[in-house]
Amino acid sequence: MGSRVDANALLPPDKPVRLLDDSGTLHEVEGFPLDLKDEELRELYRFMVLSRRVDKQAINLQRQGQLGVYASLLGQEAAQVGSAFALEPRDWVFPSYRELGAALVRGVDPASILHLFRGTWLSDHDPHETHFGLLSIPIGTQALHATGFAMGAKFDDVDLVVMSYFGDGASSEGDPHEALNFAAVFEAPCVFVVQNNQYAISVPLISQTRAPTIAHKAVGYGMPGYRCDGNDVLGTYAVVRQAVERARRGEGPSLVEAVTYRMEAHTTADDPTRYRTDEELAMWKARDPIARFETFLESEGLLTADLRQEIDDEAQAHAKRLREEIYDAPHGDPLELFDHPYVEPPPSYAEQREFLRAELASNQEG
Amino acid sequence: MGSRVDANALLPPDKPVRLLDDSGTLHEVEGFPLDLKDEELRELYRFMVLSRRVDKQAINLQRQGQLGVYASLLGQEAAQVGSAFALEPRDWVFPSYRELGAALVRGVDPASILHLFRGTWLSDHDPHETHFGLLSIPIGTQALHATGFAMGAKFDDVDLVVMSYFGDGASSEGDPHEALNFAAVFEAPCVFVVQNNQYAISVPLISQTRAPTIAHKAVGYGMPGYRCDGNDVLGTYAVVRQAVERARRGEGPSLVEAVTYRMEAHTTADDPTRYRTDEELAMWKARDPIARFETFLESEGLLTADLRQEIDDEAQAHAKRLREEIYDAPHGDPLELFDHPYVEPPPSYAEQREFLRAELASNQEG
Amino acid sequence: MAVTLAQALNRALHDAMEADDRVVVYGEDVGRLGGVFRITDRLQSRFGERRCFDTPLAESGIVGTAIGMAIYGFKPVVEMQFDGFTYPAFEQLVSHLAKMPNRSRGTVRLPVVVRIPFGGGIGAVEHHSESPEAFFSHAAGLKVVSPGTPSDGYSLLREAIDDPDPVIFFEPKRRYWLKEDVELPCKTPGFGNAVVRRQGTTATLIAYGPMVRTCLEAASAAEEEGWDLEVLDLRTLVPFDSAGVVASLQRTGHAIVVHEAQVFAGIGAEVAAQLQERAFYHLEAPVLRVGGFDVPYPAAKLEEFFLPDVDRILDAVERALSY
Amino acid sequence: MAVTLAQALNRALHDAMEADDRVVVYGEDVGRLGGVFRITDRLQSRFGERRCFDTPLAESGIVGTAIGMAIYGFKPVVEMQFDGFTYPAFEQLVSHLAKMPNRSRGTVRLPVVVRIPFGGGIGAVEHHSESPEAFFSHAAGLKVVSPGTPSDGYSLLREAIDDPDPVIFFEPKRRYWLKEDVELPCKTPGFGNAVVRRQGTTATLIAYGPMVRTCLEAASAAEEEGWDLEVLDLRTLVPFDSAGVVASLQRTGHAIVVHEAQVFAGIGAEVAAQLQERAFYHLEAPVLRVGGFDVPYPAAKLEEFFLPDVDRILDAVERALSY
Ligand SMILES: Cc1ncc(C[n+]2csc(CCOP(=O)(O)OP(=O)(O)O)c2C)c(N)n1
Ligand SMILES: Cc1ncc(C[n+]2csc(CCOP(=O)(O)OP(=O)(O)O)c2C)c(N)n1
Ligand SMILES: [Mg+2]
Ligand SMILES: [Mg+2]
Repeated sequence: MGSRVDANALLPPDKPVRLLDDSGTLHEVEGFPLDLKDEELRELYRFMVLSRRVDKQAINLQRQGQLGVYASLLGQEAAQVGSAFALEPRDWVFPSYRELGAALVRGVDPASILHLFRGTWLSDHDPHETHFGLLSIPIGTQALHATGFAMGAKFDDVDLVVMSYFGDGASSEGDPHEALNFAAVFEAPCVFVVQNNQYAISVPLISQTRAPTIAHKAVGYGMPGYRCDGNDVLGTYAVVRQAVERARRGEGPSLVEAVTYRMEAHTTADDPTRYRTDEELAMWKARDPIARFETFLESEGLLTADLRQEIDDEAQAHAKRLREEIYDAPHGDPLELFDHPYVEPPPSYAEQREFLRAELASNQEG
Repeated sequence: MGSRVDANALLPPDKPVRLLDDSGTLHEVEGFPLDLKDEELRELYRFMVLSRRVDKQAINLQRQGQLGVYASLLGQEAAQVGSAFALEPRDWVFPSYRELGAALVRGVDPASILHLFRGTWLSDHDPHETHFGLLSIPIGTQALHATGFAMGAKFDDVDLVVMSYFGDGASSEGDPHEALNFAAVFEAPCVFVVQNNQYAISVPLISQTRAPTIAHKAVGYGMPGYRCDGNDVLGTYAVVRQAVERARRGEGPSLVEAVTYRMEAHTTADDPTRYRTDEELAMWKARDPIARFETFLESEGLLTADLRQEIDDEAQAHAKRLREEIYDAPHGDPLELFDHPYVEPPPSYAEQREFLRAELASNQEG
Repeated sequence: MAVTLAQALNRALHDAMEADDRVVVYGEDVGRLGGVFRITDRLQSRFGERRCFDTPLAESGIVGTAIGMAIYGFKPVVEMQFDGFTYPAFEQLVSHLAKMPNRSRGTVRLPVVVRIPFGGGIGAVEHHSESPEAFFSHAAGLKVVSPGTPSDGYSLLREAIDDPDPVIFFEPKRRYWLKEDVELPCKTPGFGNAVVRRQGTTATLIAYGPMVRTCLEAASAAEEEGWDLEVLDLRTLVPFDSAGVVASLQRTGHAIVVHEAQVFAGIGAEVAAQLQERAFYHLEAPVLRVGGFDVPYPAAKLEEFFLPDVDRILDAVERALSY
Repeated sequence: MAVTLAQALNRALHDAMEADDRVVVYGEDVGRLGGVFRITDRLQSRFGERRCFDTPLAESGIVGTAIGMAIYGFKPVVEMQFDGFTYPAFEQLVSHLAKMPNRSRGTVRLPVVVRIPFGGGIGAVEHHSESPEAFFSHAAGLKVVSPGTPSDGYSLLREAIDDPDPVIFFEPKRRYWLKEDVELPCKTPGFGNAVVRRQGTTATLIAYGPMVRTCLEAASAAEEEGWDLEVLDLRTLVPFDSAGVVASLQRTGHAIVVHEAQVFAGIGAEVAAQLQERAFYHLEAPVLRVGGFDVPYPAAKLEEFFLPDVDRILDAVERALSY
């Protein structure tokens, strides 16, 4: 009747793993070697800068009435880029609605994501091309899709790791609980990355859970819980990489808590002044993930003025393309409403489609 | 960003707490003093014997076609009686469908529960009389009712503890996860008792969770996890009593895993030979909770032949009364279908009730 | 004085909490933030954190604990942040909130109100524009309410909170900013009474919640055509005012039911079924249904092609009249 | 050869797994135990633990992982142990299984089958006798199927598994032991085709799943009354065979819809609404609905008073004919 696993081996360390401190100085952390080549370090930087620029563009487009709403990743660039960077192309990601940074790393065209927020389409990218699942709005539900996908890969003995993102608030929902449990029971090659950005809209972490940390929840499923400084792209990468390799070795799922902060409003519809202070904001601004990494790269001589220019130009180009693609983008063909719900639609679809077609036609005349 | 609580303080000990070993010998366990008076020890015994006898009667009634189905507690007498005995009359219990033993301790008429399994009514006792909630069939859902009730008491500063029972299988559902989390966040005076009887119908614990133990799940909610030998009524009582007093002191909820075994089929509709071995059964039979406690009471000179006779007579009387009340019990008044769904029913109820009344009347004539 | 639906609902919550200290309001972001639509604005500062509070992010948890608090003796008024997020709570709503009072043979009552901002037309992202009222209308034990005006918003919500039975309260979010001249507090007809919003003789438009306003606009537009349309506001789906619906049909001989939800197996089907059952010989034409197509709610830029509007309603009227 | 519905379903699963190694069967107790109704009996021993397996006790987990496995490339056939226990999975069913293919603009397809033993009449305890088919019929993106005979059990389940769209498959548990002489494998008409089980001229009884048999019994009993009743088996609610229903009504002029689910906002309402829309002038009387009362499903000893039976069906026929 004794316990079957050594619980202490599953518990996270007291402090989150960080390789770069707030000032950008590198520290050796035992068990988490930094095994990245120079070009990889530059790639991490590049993706973070692109993420922030695209994010800024999205916010502007929303302010100009071009997007219905938008959920910013500002402040979470390291958590997203560092974690997604730990994956191979053959791996899969099941995101929530805030993972624009992870999407960029996976090669998803950000325009497709802005089309979702604009309301051109409910979604506009093919998950099979980039192995990046559809954005999932019902909180925490995508964690089960990740687990199921990983179960499939495992049953086929296919070498592939599945990463799922969800938030601190999502940890309260039933679905992530069931997803973690299924993943553990079926030893599915999953990595669950919780971006703990301290808030679920207006609700702070302390009102969300009394767990010592979110990573401590892992022990309840018999999987290891890791914690990393989500504003340190190197710490995040190193920790997630371990979890990914563990899954790849067939040793099962794990839970990673990336401790970070949402610098922007929850969405452009939100007013954060109602629930958080300028002091808090200032404290986290001092931990900016990009500034910190810049200092490090410069100290290493990896970030020349030219490179910075090059990346900024690329970011500007991205932003420009997004403005051009999204600004006053036409709505899709209304008749497409009937094209996708079923491969073999019910007969009523023919009637209803014809009704709409006729209506559209007469509106054109009239 | 460090953790807010000392996780190790929340983890259960490696071995479940037991005061009586399989042979019925008493062992001191540090931190879990045995503070029961002789009459209380006899009461524990009495409730266990009554539970087993009533359970046996229920199984017989089902075999005779008098109950539609029945979920036996055989083997779980100590887990249920020991835990329920730790409560005060003012406290409340939210059970699943297997807690006949806990019901007896709370003073619920077992006939009312057998009427449920017979199908006379969906339920037949008033929770407000015994502070014992309605049996809950949808797995794990009652844990949320317990939490909500405890939140209410807490908001009113009423001194009252709420106990919820659920099973090892239920620990996989979303609702108990949400219940534990709400209870912790609102510091509700709750004790969640998981009767880990090793199976969810045919599914063994290893296919249900990979947690070191179910009690380890507590840390993920920031509450203490306790484990007790659920076949040791004294160990169960001592551990649950601590959890109850903790809640009563306003220190919040806790999770208790009572390690036990379901000696009977899942329900009378089940065929356990398909999924478990005679060896396993035999091993657990040797840990019988009543036999063990009998040995102890005799060694203490607390169980005289007279007392045993007295209790057996009471048990027989109970069983007899149940046979008389349940055997061929008439069905309820069909018109009652319309009495309870609403205090203020919609107008359609008058029509539908009249339709049924007329139909019943004409059937009487015809 | 001009009051918006949002203000009327906020005032109803305020007055109910004022009148009865057993009333508690909770859900996601309803406390400090005052709700994403501000319907619970200032309730926490006014009544304190034990009367109005935020919960962890878990809808089943919200409804399940509300059931427990109601058994204890409170009257919880909980919010599902959006229509599409009621589904995680479906089991608690359908298996317990709807059934427990009956299961208990009346010894347990659950005076719980579940508020749900529902429906489309606000250009939202997916899952924020659903119309799930038919689901709950088909779950015996629940009452299902949907106001279409600020005065009904106030009065029906007060009635829902006072009601000893569980109530699913659907707030037409696209009408939160709809204004009406009314003095609060106010009392409108109770549950189970459909109300004629506009008298007419040519045909009856039957609606509830967001489509009441759309039907009134259609009725005005119809005057050009020389049609005098009656607009009947159901207000509550359970209890359902069969008599009121039949009475209106008897006056006009033609009925068109309008809702945002997909037509198939929607509330419109129930209205049509009842009318042909109860007023067969008064039907001069079939009861027609105008509603969403039988497809998932579309992206924001396409919702105008999905939702019923004045043209589609008048088109249906024409089909009914020319039958 | 005489086959029960249970055997036909078990054979269909077996043959589908045999035919396509992408088909996996899982749920609570479906592996080692073979399911509480033994519908998955011997599948695990035959195909191994990766093709047929037990899961932890979590319905949302079962459906949610099935969606993920389908995206990966499997064809999951999952079981909800009883009708009343589909509700915890409601969000995954309605927000994802139903909507994701459309959301993905067709780039994601979810060939998932969710098997649900449903309906009453077996003297079960609460939550084991529910008829939730109307909920899923109102969630665009799902197909909703319910066989009433062993041959349909086999053929429709095979078709459901082969179908590229998600299918909610309602098995009438009270008919699991219903026998039919049929050689398996067999092929019956496809989705969207209602089938006339008995030709008649006086009136049409419209049903699906468990009530098909009850309607046939009513039709036989009706012969005494000199009534020649037609029995139409819908078989699939989505897609719905409007043409088939209209054609039958045109033959008989009278229609009675029968289901176990509560009448209010049930499938019967949709059938009645469509008939008066599509065959107004053929209706010699209102379409009448025979179904459960608008109350929660009662205790076992009272279910006979709740469920439609031959007498209530004939009573409705009489009301329709004497209209
Ligand atoms: C099931 C469900 N309930 C409620 C919502 C509304 N909602 C959208 S985001 C959000 C907060 C999520 O917080 P968290 O999980 O921490 O993620 P974050 O937004 O902070 O990235 C809520 C409540 C939803 N989308 N889905
Ligand atoms: C939501 C839900 N799903 C499935 C069932 C069917 N069912 C009844 S009991 C049971 C197993 C429960 O196992 P456990 O929680 O360990 O409790 P035990 O029966 O062992 O006491 C299942 C799956 C149910 N009642 N409710
Ligand atoms: Mg967050
Ligand atoms: Mg168990």
